[in-house]
Amino acid sequence: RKKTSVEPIAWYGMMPHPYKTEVRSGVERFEQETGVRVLKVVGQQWTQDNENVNVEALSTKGHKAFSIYPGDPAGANALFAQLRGRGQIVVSYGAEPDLPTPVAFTVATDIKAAAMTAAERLIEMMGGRGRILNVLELVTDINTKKRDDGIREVVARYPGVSIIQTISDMTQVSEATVKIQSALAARMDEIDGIITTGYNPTIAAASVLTEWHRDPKRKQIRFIGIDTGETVLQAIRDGSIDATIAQNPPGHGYISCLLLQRLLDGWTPARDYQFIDAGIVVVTRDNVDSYAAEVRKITDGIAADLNAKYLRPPQ
Amino acid sequence: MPTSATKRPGIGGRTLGLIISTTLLFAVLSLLSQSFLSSYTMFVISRQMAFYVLIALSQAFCLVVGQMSLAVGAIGSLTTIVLGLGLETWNLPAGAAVVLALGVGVLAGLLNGLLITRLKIDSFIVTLSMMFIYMGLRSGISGGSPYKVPESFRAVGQGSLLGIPYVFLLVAVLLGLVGFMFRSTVFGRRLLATGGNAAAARLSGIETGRMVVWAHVLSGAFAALAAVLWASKLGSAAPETGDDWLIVSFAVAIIGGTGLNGGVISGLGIFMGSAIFMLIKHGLVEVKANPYYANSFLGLLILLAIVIDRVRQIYSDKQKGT
Amino acid sequence: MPTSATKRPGIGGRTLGLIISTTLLFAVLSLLSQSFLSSYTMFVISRQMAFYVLIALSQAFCLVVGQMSLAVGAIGSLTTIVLGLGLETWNLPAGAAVVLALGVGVLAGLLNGLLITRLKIDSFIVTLSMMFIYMGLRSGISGGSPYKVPESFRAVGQGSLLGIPYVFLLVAVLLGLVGFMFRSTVFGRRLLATGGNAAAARLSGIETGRMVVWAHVLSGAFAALAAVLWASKLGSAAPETGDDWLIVSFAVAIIGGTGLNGGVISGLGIFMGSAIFMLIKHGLVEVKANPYYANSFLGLLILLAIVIDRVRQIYSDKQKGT
Amino acid sequence: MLELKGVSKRFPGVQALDGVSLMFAPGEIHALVGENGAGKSTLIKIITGLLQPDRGEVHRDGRRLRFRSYRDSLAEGIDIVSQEIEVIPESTIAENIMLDKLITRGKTGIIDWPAVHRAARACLERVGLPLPTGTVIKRLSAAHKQLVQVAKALAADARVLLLDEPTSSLTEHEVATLFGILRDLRDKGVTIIFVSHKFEEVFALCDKVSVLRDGRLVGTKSLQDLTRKELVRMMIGRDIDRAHLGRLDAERGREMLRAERLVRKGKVENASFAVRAGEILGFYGLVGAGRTELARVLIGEDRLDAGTIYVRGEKARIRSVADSLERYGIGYVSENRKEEGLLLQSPVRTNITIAVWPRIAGRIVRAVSRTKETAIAYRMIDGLDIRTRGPEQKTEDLSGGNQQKVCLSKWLAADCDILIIDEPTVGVDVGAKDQIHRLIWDLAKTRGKAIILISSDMPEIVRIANRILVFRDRRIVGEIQGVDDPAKSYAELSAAIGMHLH
Ligand SMILES: Nc1ncnc2c1ncn2[C@@H]1O[C@H](COP(=O)(O)OP(=O)(O)OP(=O)(O)O)[C@@H](O)[C@H]1O
Ligand SMILES: Nc1ncnc2c1ncn2[C@@H]1O[C@H](COP(=O)(O)OP(=O)(O)OP(=O)(O)O)[C@@H](O)[C@H]1O
Ligand SMILES: [Mg+2]
Ligand SMILES: [Mg+2]
Repeated sequence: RKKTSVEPIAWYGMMPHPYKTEVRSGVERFEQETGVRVLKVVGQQWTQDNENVNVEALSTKGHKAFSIYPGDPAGANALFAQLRGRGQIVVSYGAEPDLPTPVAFTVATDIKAAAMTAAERLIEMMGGRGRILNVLELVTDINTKKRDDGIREVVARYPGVSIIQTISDMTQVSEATVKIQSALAARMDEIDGIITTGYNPTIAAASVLTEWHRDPKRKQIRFIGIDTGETVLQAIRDGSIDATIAQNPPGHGYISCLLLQRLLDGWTPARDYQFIDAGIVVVTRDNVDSYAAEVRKITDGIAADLNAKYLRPPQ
Repeated sequence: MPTSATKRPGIGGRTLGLIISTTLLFAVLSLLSQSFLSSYTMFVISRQMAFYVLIALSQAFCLVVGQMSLAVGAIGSLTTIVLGLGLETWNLPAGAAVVLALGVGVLAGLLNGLLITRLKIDSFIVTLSMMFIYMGLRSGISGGSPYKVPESFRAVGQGSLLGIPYVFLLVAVLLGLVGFMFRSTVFGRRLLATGGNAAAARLSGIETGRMVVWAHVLSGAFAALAAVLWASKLGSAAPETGDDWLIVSFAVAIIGGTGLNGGVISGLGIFMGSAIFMLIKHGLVEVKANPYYANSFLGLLILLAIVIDRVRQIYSDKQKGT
Repeated sequence: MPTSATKRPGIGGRTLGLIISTTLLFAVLSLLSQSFLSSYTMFVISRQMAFYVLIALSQAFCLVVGQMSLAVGAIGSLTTIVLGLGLETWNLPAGAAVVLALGVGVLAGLLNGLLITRLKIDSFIVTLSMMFIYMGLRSGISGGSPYKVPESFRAVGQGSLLGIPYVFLLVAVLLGLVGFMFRSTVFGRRLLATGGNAAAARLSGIETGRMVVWAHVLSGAFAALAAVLWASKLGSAAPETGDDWLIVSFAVAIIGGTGLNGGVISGLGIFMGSAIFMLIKHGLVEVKANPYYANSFLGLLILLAIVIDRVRQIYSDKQKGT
Repeated sequence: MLELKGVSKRFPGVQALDGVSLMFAPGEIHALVGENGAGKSTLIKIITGLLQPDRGEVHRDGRRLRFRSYRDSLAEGIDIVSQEIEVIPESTIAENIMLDKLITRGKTGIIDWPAVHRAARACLERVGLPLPTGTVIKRLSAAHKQLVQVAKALAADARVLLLDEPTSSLTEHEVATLFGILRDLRDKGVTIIFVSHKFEEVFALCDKVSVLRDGRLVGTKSLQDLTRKELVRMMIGRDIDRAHLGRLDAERGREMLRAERLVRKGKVENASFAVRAGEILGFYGLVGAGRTELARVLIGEDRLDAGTIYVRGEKARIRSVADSLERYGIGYVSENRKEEGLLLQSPVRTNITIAVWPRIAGRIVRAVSRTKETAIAYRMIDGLDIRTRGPEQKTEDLSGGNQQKVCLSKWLAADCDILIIDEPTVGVDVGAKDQIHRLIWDLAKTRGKAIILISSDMPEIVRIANRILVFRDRRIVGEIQGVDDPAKSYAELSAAIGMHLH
């Protein structure tokens, strides 16, 4: 039998994905800086079911604290409660579970705010008027609604701006490509700007627009997306697309682990539940090769304030 | 061979191979890890297995009559939405909401079955279309947001009796009933006969069209049941319930020895199929398999389990041959 | 009926119904929208159709011999990774990387075929296991991040000749060849015979095991081709390529009249199947269908297309009958 | 009294029945004969509601019957033994027999398996099939499956019993038992309609005969006033010679195939024999004697456990059917046309030419020449008088006997030097049978082929075989030489398999 030398903290990523790779880098930074070991586990599918199977298996191994992405905002709470019932501490990263929730902290992007920022920037690029194609990702995700609401709120503030069409339900890049292409084909004369608020549609839109703008006769279409896949950054460097929103995945990993470590050390949450906005940076051609530093600065800022703002010292 | 032929008390064919594989896997895991035999581990494993069994049964009912259903997950999803509406929006008592949700599952299955038999279109295309239709309805109705369920509703999915999850007990009983049905009731035998050879079944006075409809109704009912229990377990009615059932439903049913061409099913086999599937998944986390390659190990181990079965079969054929 | 080991010059069965449905849909879309007949719209629609055709063919090769492959998407994914490694990591010339990637697809198909025929395990379980194995490999190797492809590599996937995408031209030629193969060559006929009745084919001197292996090899090759072209079109080699191929591959092949039980295929049918599928998808965006319910409309329209075919069939049977 | 009034049925391209009016009385066994494709099966299917007539009515005791499905027909006491063997492969013999009348415990719907097995055993014993009722049916030979089907129909206590070629796979022994039962039923007032191409059976069993030709009723006669010759003439409009086709002098032919002590465990024990060019070697034996198993070993479909095969004097290692066909020129016509012989969904042309594709394909792209293919198909269709709309008709739509002809023509087209023909005339009408006999005989006589003929049809094997090996219990138990005196051969064969002819 193996000796039990269980890492105190376990970090769970949904599945191999660029986002998880970046979060993981934050977790690794945490390990290096603190010397605390973290078990890093990645699942096979982006589903709550798969997460449950994997995390339940981890839970039996006796880790004391968990940093987990909530696969389904409501469903994850049952898992969190189960872990808490076994005396294990959980911090949610990446997305906010349904409230009320048994976890004390979420470290994530404030998605509605991010969507609003994106919409503001897009409208600014469009010169304050024109028609927008609004591309949402999943239809089975409550966050999609929040993003949509954010965008609509901003658009409502500009009389010259309207949403010409909303398309949605695309879990894969290929599906997103088909839909964005179809929308562009159907309304090429009307669309002035495109906003995408999910990873897959952003990748898809970047490739569709790169191809679209290759023909100089075609009309210039403004674009802002979210996340920073290599395809997207390359398209920004090329000038094929305008901008994207960089989230702070390393911060999600780093700060969630930092919190767990403090809690294990006896610090207690300042309030029952707190949302820690890990921040965003708008990436354009100007900062496409330096935005990572800006993101890191945000992380360091949050880390510095952590004890004072969110925690109470151990008794 | 699994159940199909009658009056055979022994455990035949694939099932035996699966029992061997499962036992091996179980033994390895108990040796590798101290926590494996803990009551919590057994609790979560057995509960998850129960869900796999339900989902597999939902597919197996269709397979048995020589059909298939791509809509099992979509029916589960639609059921979840109706459950959520009942519990949160319409504020029905839990019992009523559950009955309503199960009813919707049954209706969806009925609709599938009627379209297939009345229009004489093959089950693949009908259930594919219906899958899309139900999936659209669920996102349209729910807008993507999960529904809250009352605390009391969670008892069944989260509770246990002497450490055994209710869900598992329920499924064990159901599986026994299903096994009995296929072994010993006229209805069950008619389903099997329909899948075994529809022309022969018709010549025995069996209304095969009706059997096909029944199979889809049962499939819908089991998908709905899985969805309701899942909501109870999860503590919310989440629209994406069912999105990953399709492959699981086929995989567990077929690993468990259900014939892809109809006429063959084994309750015990499906149970063992779900055990294998779950133990492999759990085991990979347990042994800290490189998570990026986890799927590869899962695939290899499934293949291995079946190969063990083949080897056993070839060996036992040899025995009989001489 | 579509081609089933024959060369019938006329357009038979399902295909005719599909042509009617497609024409209807095309007419409706042209009337509804001015932009529909624009060159850009035709460009993106025809190119996407070409991908659907390739993916469907990858499945159809297996279906034709009475098998199936759950691994088409996983093979596509693995191929993409190898292509990415070749282009980005090993800095190979584009041609060499493509050959390497296609080679991996062929090998993966070969492996599937050999496991099925040598171990005598059914194709469902083998390709399920291999799907997991290949999927694990792709995430293990790539870590989930896409690979860069050089600018020059994009020419095929993004370019066009007189407004017709290269990809479409290529696929049209391939589809013609495949149709010819099944209609007229010994090899194609033998594939069909194997799927039509394996025992009869074997007793007619056809090495059915070898035919099954060949079918999987071809399936692998077409999946790989689809993946390579997709990378060229996308402008990057993305690991998630292929993740949504499974249902599409079955749907397009079967809507296009490929028999689920083997022995029946129609090149024109698959072409029409992909046209229907794509036109419905495009049409839903075109008419601004509520995106939340979009899937429901998709399902309804697929069903409708098949019902049109049924009605046509019943009507023509009546004509002939009396 | 069962009565058909002006029944017509049309399939695409063919008028299967054309205004047929017929009466079937209780307590009579009424034979229905006609060439392959004459419409016999169609008629039977219409009576039982498996098909709906385009025009005409079916009456029973003055009531018009309108069946929507076969279930209604069962309820009316009308039962059928269909021409095609249809069983639930994974189920036991007992269940297959009892499926429409499973015995339950009270009204619970729960099956009383012991009772079911008991009842099934009784049925099996009645038809003289001493197999355990728990045997899974897919393991049985075609003949045994057919007996099970007969047992099933007999168990139904039907008032009207329709038998569509129930004896096509059976040997004398089982047939005799069956006839005893049918006569009993007749005496109890059951209406029996009996379709068969075996005139010995028709004359031995039936009271009346109705002849169909091209979907029309030629006439109904009492069998007492009828000779075989007259019946044949009613049916096909000419006479048929049944005499032996003549001696084949095989002694001078080269030895094409020799088997030495072949063993396939549990199936074939110690089989040794040789066959020469220009010879027809008969394999005779009761059902299940292991003849088919021996053939399967010879063509490489089943593994050989011990023994040696020589082809053209050289030791052969046959690993697959493809091997046996391509390297050794051995062809095998399966006894089971539906499962092992035909691509039912494909056109007739495909089935005829499947084994010759490589030979008629172009050199480089290996495209099959359509012209040659169609020519071959037409040659076979004409040569064997296959009743089809043309080479492109779906094989499944052919009548049973015509499917059998397609099956045989595949191997005639393939032109193998060594041909193993397993039950070639199952379900084939007398005219066509004569034709097939002549074809096979001619292959040996003028084309010098070495032929092994497996047949359970004694007159057939005596008529064309040169030498007959007798099989019993997986062994060769005797050999009968010469063909000079059929009566003597019959007696010798019967003695060799250990039974007496009626
Ligand atoms: N489903 C069908 N579709 C088209 N044609 C059919 C179909 N069934 C039967 N036929 C045709 O109807 C005619 C009568 O067929 P039937 O099976 O009744 O002949 P039969 O007298 O039973 O012949 P056999 O002695 O060979 O069994 C044949 O020409 C056959 O090809
Ligand atoms: N797949 C099988 N599995 C088990 N037993 C079988 C199988 N096929 C045939 N048998 C049995 O093997 C024995 C030999 O059958 P075989 O078909 O070789 O006999 P045969 O002499 O050709 O007789 P027939 O007249 O039925 O063709 C029979 O008792 C049969 O029931
Ligand atoms: Mg007939
Ligand atoms: Mg035989």
